[in-house]
Formats: sequence, structure tokens, C-alpha cells
Amino acid sequence: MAEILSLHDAVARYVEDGATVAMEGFTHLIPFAAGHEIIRQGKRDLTLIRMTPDLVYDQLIGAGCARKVIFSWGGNPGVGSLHRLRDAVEKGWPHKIEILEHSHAAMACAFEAGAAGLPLAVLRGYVGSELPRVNDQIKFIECPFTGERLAAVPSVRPDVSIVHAQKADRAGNVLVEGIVGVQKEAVLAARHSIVTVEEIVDDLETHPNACVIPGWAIDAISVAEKGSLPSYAHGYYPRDNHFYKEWDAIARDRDTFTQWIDDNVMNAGGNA
Amino acid sequence: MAEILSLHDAVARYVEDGATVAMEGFTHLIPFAAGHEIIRQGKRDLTLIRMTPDLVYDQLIGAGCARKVIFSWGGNPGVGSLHRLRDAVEKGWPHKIEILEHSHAAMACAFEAGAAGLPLAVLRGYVGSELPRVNDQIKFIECPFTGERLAAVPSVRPDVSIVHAQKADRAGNVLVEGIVGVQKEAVLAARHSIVTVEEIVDDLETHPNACVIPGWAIDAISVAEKGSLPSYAHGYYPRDNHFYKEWDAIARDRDTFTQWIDDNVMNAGGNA
Amino acid sequence: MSSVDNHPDYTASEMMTVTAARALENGMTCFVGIGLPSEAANLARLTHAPDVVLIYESGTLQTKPDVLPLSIGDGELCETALTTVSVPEMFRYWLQGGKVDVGFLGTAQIDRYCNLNTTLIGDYTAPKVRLPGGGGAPEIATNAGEVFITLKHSKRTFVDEVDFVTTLGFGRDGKGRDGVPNIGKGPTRVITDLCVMKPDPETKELVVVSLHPGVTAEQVQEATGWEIRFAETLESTPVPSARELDVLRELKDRTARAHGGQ
Amino acid sequence: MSSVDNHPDYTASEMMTVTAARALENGMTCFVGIGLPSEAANLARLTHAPDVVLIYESGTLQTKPDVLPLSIGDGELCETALTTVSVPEMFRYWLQGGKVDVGFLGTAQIDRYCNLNTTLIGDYTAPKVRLPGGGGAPEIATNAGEVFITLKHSKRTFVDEVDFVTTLGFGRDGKGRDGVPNIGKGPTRVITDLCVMKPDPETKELVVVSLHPGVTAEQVQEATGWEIRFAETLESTPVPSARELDVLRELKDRTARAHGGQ
Repeated sequence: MAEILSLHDAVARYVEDGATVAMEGFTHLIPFAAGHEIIRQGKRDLTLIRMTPDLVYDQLIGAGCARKVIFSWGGNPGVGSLHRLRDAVEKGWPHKIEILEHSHAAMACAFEAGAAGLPLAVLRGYVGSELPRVNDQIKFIECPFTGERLAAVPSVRPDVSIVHAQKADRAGNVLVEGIVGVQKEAVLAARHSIVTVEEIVDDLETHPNACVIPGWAIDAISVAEKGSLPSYAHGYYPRDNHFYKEWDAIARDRDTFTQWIDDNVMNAGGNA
Repeated sequence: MAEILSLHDAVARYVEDGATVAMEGFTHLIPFAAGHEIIRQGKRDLTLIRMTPDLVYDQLIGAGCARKVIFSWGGNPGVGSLHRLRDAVEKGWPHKIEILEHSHAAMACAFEAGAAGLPLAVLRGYVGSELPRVNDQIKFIECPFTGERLAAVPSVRPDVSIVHAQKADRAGNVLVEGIVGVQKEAVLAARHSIVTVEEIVDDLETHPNACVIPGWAIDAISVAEKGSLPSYAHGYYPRDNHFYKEWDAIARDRDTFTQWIDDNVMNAGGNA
Repeated sequence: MSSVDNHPDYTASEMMTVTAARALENGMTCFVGIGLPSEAANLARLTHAPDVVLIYESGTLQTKPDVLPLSIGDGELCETALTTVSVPEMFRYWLQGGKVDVGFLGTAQIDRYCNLNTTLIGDYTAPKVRLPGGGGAPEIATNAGEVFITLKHSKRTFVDEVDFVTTLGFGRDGKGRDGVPNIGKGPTRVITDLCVMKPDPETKELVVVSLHPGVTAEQVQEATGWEIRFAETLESTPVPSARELDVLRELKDRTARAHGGQ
Repeated sequence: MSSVDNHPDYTASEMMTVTAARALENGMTCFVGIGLPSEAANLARLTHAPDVVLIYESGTLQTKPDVLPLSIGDGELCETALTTVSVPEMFRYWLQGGKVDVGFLGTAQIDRYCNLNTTLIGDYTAPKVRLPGGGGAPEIATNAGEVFITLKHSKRTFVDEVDFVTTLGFGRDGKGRDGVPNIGKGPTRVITDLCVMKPDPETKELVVVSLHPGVTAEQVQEATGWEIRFAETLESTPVPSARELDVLRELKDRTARAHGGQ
């Protein structure tokens, strides 16, 4: 049953050094506030899973929280590279990280399979791609009915998943609306889950088939107003495309990056 | 791209003798009007797929349309047996039919896999059940990552799927709301699809994550007002529970059944 | 069935429903079968377990029906649910995904190892009676944390050997769950109109642990198709409270009015 | 690039976008990559193909953005979509389920057999440049009915051997799709700022079929990292119409205003 906790307490309780962490949100509803809290608490050796690492993982990687990143598209959308991801992979700064890369289809299926309690996802994928050559977690199986060769990947089953959503009610039921990505899957696939929300309301005021995650499937709810900026929250605030462009210059250089983290994360308090 | 056709013409065009047909709707939105049209047109040798055959398949079986039924729960919900299904299986009236039975979980996964373009569905299922002994379409595979034994069933990929929905817009986009069952999966898994709707409207007036099936994924839309009675259409009319209870007596006897079909289906016109 | 002093009159069927309802703890997540389980689960929700989470296979999550559904997919279930998901999602994410504490099932036949038959009486290729089939039960029984079973007690239902194992209890030898990974505990109690039974922790054979007031061990044996075991210390099932009976009767009255009203 | 008589001035980049847009037929279902493909697909929708169905991997089905998205999941895509589904559903039901006629992709590197590299430059374990990775492309390229590719022409992008096959064109030998069941036709045209290329029907090697007005074969060869083939009858790509240019420029202006406005 979801407990309403401060973001500080939720991260302190559920994100352990060395944990496998999935922070999801497909462009929309990216849990930046939670990412910053992880940086502030100096978590280390995390295995970070995310289809699109985006700025949130660029920041965590640059801040030294990551040991390994599992992803399927690691860029700054519409802008260019994730310089901190590249610096870690290419030059080992602040330390070497391991990467394991998939395609979007495979990762989406792996989250889905994790939510479905399966050990693997099966897909018509990776045909002719060289990704299976560099990712030993991609295998192939034969369909026992048709003989067709199909790709298989292990399901995603994180120690903790963190997502951001529009709102929760007082029982901790959460509404996710708009581009829902793999958020529900991430929560259901994980051993523990934290959902940050824009607000807590009396009534979700929704429709019969809305994407609602029941409170009893969530461990902690934390209010984090504007908690997905510079990403956006459908119905609350738009994406700060300007900042996404600015990030390119900030992250290109180690010093400007570190300064930015100091100014905007380390010394920015959080909402503990 | 969906074409708006009379139900007569849609069934005449897409339901061929010998075809594999899935008519779905999980208690809700069962396409009775379409079932009656199939009976009126005297279609024969159909392989009928449906999780819960319900009265609609009892009628089709009793009227002699079915060669084979694939299902997972064949009762009159809350009332008792499907007497026409039983009479066909137990006594071969009006002729012998073949049955292939699954569990709900397996059939739901098989529809899902069909929609997903996969030849098989994988599930943690059938453990200790004797169903695999009588259904040679249930196999077991080994997970290449964990070694776990998992059940596999062929995906459902019908020649034609027929579902009922609340409404379509003029471009043939369909809104399904409430208990959505496996309707979307049935449509997407099929080679051809017919959707009957209560009405055609200018605007579906819906929300960002509604269950909408785009017109270009559907072959034919037919207006069939009250087309799911005695089942129901959320927002339009309730389930006729009374008729479900009455059906028990009607269907128990071959003569009363045949009379009912004559009076209510054969001589009832339809909306051609 | 006669009443006990200081308690209101109740029927054997009410005794069964109330006892089944009491098995559900507040806050549990329960995947509910239609019929007797649904009646018991909703009684629990309306009495001691207001926060019990009821899930029906039609996709209705955390539903609070005001009247009992006739079918597993009545409109009432959707209208009172937190949300309604597709049927594939229900079986994949919620049941198979391990979110269900208890599966609550009825059955047509049960044997001493809690194997359930809802498929047919007789031989599979030439059945004497064709029953509805497995429905959700085979995977509810293995993917839910544990399973409660409720049905009326008779020699027709409690049989020495089920004609078909639709749904695993503990297998025909009681060892059907041994060594199977990622499987629930299986049946932990069976509630009938005569008594409450639990599997022996070792052999998994059903043992009568509690007799309903006024019921004798002989009555239970007569209604059971094998030589049934009784616990050394046999409890007497607590009788229904006046409130439980009131709530149950009001629920059934509302239901009858709603379903008769068409 | 200079203009042709009776036609307005246009840039090489506009020529590329307009030509890419014209490849899409009205009513086609197109899975759209971000950047150049998105610009071309929306231009098609706003000109000759009003009923083209645009799908983005963020789950937005049949979307009609008024301004071009910066990211694949901009709010604009959801707000103007017929409906928005989960990302697993998008890849499973819509792409893998065979509902997509055309995948429209960009790339960092392409070889003569249309294999695409968006993973890295150099060696996998010690990359010179780490690129974003596969994203949706590997399965778009195999599960869509056919694939259009658009990118700027240069020796950096048109390479003799891609450093990594992220996404299958026709394999390093041109035979990568032979005998593979349930696979799309693969790339059927490549549109650059210089020309249009199509795979040879037999060998699958890219052949220049059309030069943009004012572009010479030599220019194409100089911008290509292998000895590129030219069709025997080389067409001249039709120039953009005034309307196409107007619509494209208005779209880009609206986009700049929208994205700069924060």
C-alpha cells in the first residue's frame, strides 16, 4: 500500500547503493526531481535502466552515480549527444561505466514482460542487426508451432522503479495521462516503486479506462511539483525545449557540468 | 480503411463458409446482431473462437454454423449450461462439433500475441492442469535465460473478427469503452474485421488514452442499434439479465430453440 | 439449520458465505470468481474488510459493486471500479505479475488434494456432462499467492477422484507443487455449508478443522466421497453476527431487485 | 542551389524535404522518425497526402502536429493524435503487428546495401564517437512494409562499410533479407539533398535514379564513399512547387516560434 513520503525519505528508503533502478517516462513525465534527489544523496554503483537515458541519466552518470546503463536510445532528443554519457563511455569520466544496449522494441517488450511476471520477452526483432553480437542478453528461440526464429531478451525487473505522474488521490492511486510510455510497466515490474506526482487530490476525476496505477501496487508517493521539468507534464506545464538545447553546452564541458550540478542540484535543497 | 456497410453486406463479404471467426466481447458488447446475421445467411463449417462462447455461440452452434469451437469458458454466466453447446458435444446435434479448450489466461495471451504479430504466446500457465493432455496446441518451452518451463500456445489469428462497440466517427475510428475485453486484440489479430456500432457520430469526444481503434485497421463498420442485446453497451443500455435466465429454458429443448431462432432470427429481417 | 442461543437464525448457506467472507483480511487483494466467491468477497468488503481489493477477470480493478454481478462482466463492476483494463492485461500484469494475494474460487468437483474439476463428468472424448471449462481458474490457482475455495458439500462435489484436473490443487498425489518455481501456495482453506477444511501441511490432504454449529462429523463424512480426516482439536465455526446477516441479506435483496427489474 | 525558371528559389535542404514528402502516398500509414523524416512526413500531410497516417514511437497514433516536434514525445503529438497508446503496445500491436506501411528513417551512416549505423564510429569496445543507438530503427526497418530513408549526402554519411549495422538494410552482402519469413521489403528509396536512390531489384545495391536539378553525377560521386552506380536513364527530380515551399516554410516558422517561445 502506497505510503506518502517526502522525496528525500522515499529515495533514502528504496534506492540502495548498487541497486538496479529504472526511471521511466518517454520524453513526457521524466522524473527529474527524483534523479536530483539521488544525486544529492550520493547514491553509487547504480545499474540504470531507461529506454531513453535523456538528460536525467546524463546528470546521474556525470555525477558519478552509475555503474552500468541499460538503454535503447541515448541522445538529447532533437539536439544531439548526451555528452556526459559519451564522456563516461569514451573517456571513462568520472569513471568507466558499462553499457548494455537494446532496441526500443526489445526494451519495451522487456518492461512489458517484467510487468507480466515473465522471465523473458519474445519479439520479432534484431533481424540482421549487429546488436546481438555486442549484447549477450539477446538470444534467439524457435517457435514450437511454426519453427520461426524469434528474438528473446530477459525481462526488466528492477529493484526499484521511479516514475512521475500527474496526480494521486489520498489512497495513493495514481493517474498517468497523455504519453504513458512504459511507466505502468516499470512500476509493476519492480520490486519497489516510487511515484512522484504534481499534486495529491481528493478525486482523480477520470474515465473508465484511464491509466490508473492502484496505490497497493506502489510503495511510495512523493509530491514533487514541477517534478519532471525540463520534461513536461501533460495538462500541467510544457516541455522546456529551451533548456534541452542549453544542456548541450552545459554538459559538453566537465567543469560547466559540475558547476551546474552544484548550483542546481547539490545546493538546491530538494523538498525533504 | 473502414468502409461503412450494411451488416448484411459486411457479413456476406467477409464471413466465408469454413472461415475461422472470432466474435469477441467479454460479457459486455457481445456482437449478437452480427451473430444473427451469420445464422440468417446460413454460413457453415465455421471455426468459432471466443473466450466465453455465451449465448451468441450457443445460437450459432444450435443453428448448425459451427464445425469447431475454441474457447475457455463455455457457460451461461450466472445461470448454468449452454445447452446447444452441450447437445452438440454430448449428442452430436445438429451435428458433431470439435472443441479445443484453453484457460482464459492462455486465450487472452493468444489474442494479445495475435495482435502483436507473433506466432505464439508464452505464459506461466497450465501448471498441473490436465488441459495440455487433451489440447495438443498447448506446448512447453524453456526460458533461455532462467531455464524456467513456460507454457506456449499458438496465437489467435482469425480470418475475420467481429466486435461490437459504442460508436464510430465518419472516418471509421471506433471507440470501445468500459469492459474492453479482448476486442481491440481480436480486431488487430484478424485478417479482416467487422465492427458493429450503436451509432456513427461526428466526434468520438474522448480522452487522450481511450481505447480507440483507427478506421484504417478495420475493414467494415456496420450500424447495429442495440446490436449487443441481450449483452449490454456501457453508456447505452444495460444487460438483459432476464433474457439470459430465460435462455436456459429456450435452449434446453431442440424444438423450442429452433422455434426461437425461426421467430427471432430467421424471420426477423436484420438491418440489410 | 437451527440457530444457537443469543444469535439470530441463519441458513447453512448464510453460514457458508459469512465464514468464507471472514477468511478475507482487510487490505488483501482478491481475484474473485463469480457466484459464491463473489458473494463472500463483497460481504467481506461491506463488513470487516472495507479495504479489501476485489479484482474480476473482466478487467475491473478494485471494484465495489453495490449489487452482486450475475456475470463476471456486469456493468456494475466497471462503473464502481478504480479502473478497467483489458482482459489480456488483467491476466498478464495483475494475476501473472504477482499482484494478487488470494484467488477465490468455486468448483463443480474437488478431491482430497484440492484439485478442481470444472471441465466435465465422464470421459473427455465422450462426456456424460459437459461443464463450462477452466475459465480463469487454472492460472488463478497457480499465480495467486494462495487460494480459497468455497462450494456446497455433497458426494457429487467432494469426490474420491476428480474426473479431470482442470485446476491444480496439489496434484493427484499431493506433490503437484513440489519444486515448481514461481508458484503460489495453492489452496489454504475450503469453506462449505458444513465445515471448514485446510490441507495438511505435510501431505496436503484436506483436513476438517472446524464444524459449523449443529453439524456433526458424520454429516460431513456422509457428504464426502472419501474417508475424510478430522483435526484432533476440532473447532466450532463462529456463528454469523447479526450485522453480517443484515448486510448479506440486504445485499441479496438489492441484487434480486436489480436483476429482476428488467 | 539556384532555381529553375518559373519556379521559386529553394534550398538543397528544401529540395530534399519536398522530395521525401512526395514519396509518401495519401492514406499510407507511416511510422515516423524524428528530424528530417518528421519534417517530410508532416509536409506530405499538409500538402498532397492529407490522410497519411503518422505514427510516432512515443505511442501517438494518427497524429497531426501543428508544429514539428523537437522530441519524439512532444505534447503536441499527443494533443493532436487520434489516441495515445503505451510504448509496448506501439511496438507490439502497431509495428510488429504489421499495421505500418512505411517506416521513415534518418541515419548517421549508410552503406551501399542501405545498412544503417546509429550506434558508434570506431570500434564497439573503444568508440571514437558514441552515437545515440538503435532506438526504434532496428524493428521499424524489418517490421514495416517498406522503408524510406532520408539524410544529407556526404562522405561522412555515405560510407563504404558502416562501422556497425545497427539496422538492417539488406545486410553486408545484400542478401540479409533473403529467406527471412515475415519481414518487410526493406529500404525502397533513399532521398538526400543531391539525389534519389533505389536499391537494384536484384543485387540490392543502391542506384541513383534521379538527380536534383542543378546537381551533377560527379557531385554525387564526390559525396559518396564508394563507387556509386547510376541508372541508365537518369531522371531529373521534379522541383518543389510554390505551394510546397510555402507550406514547408510556414511549418518551420511556426515551429521556430513555438520552440523559441519558452
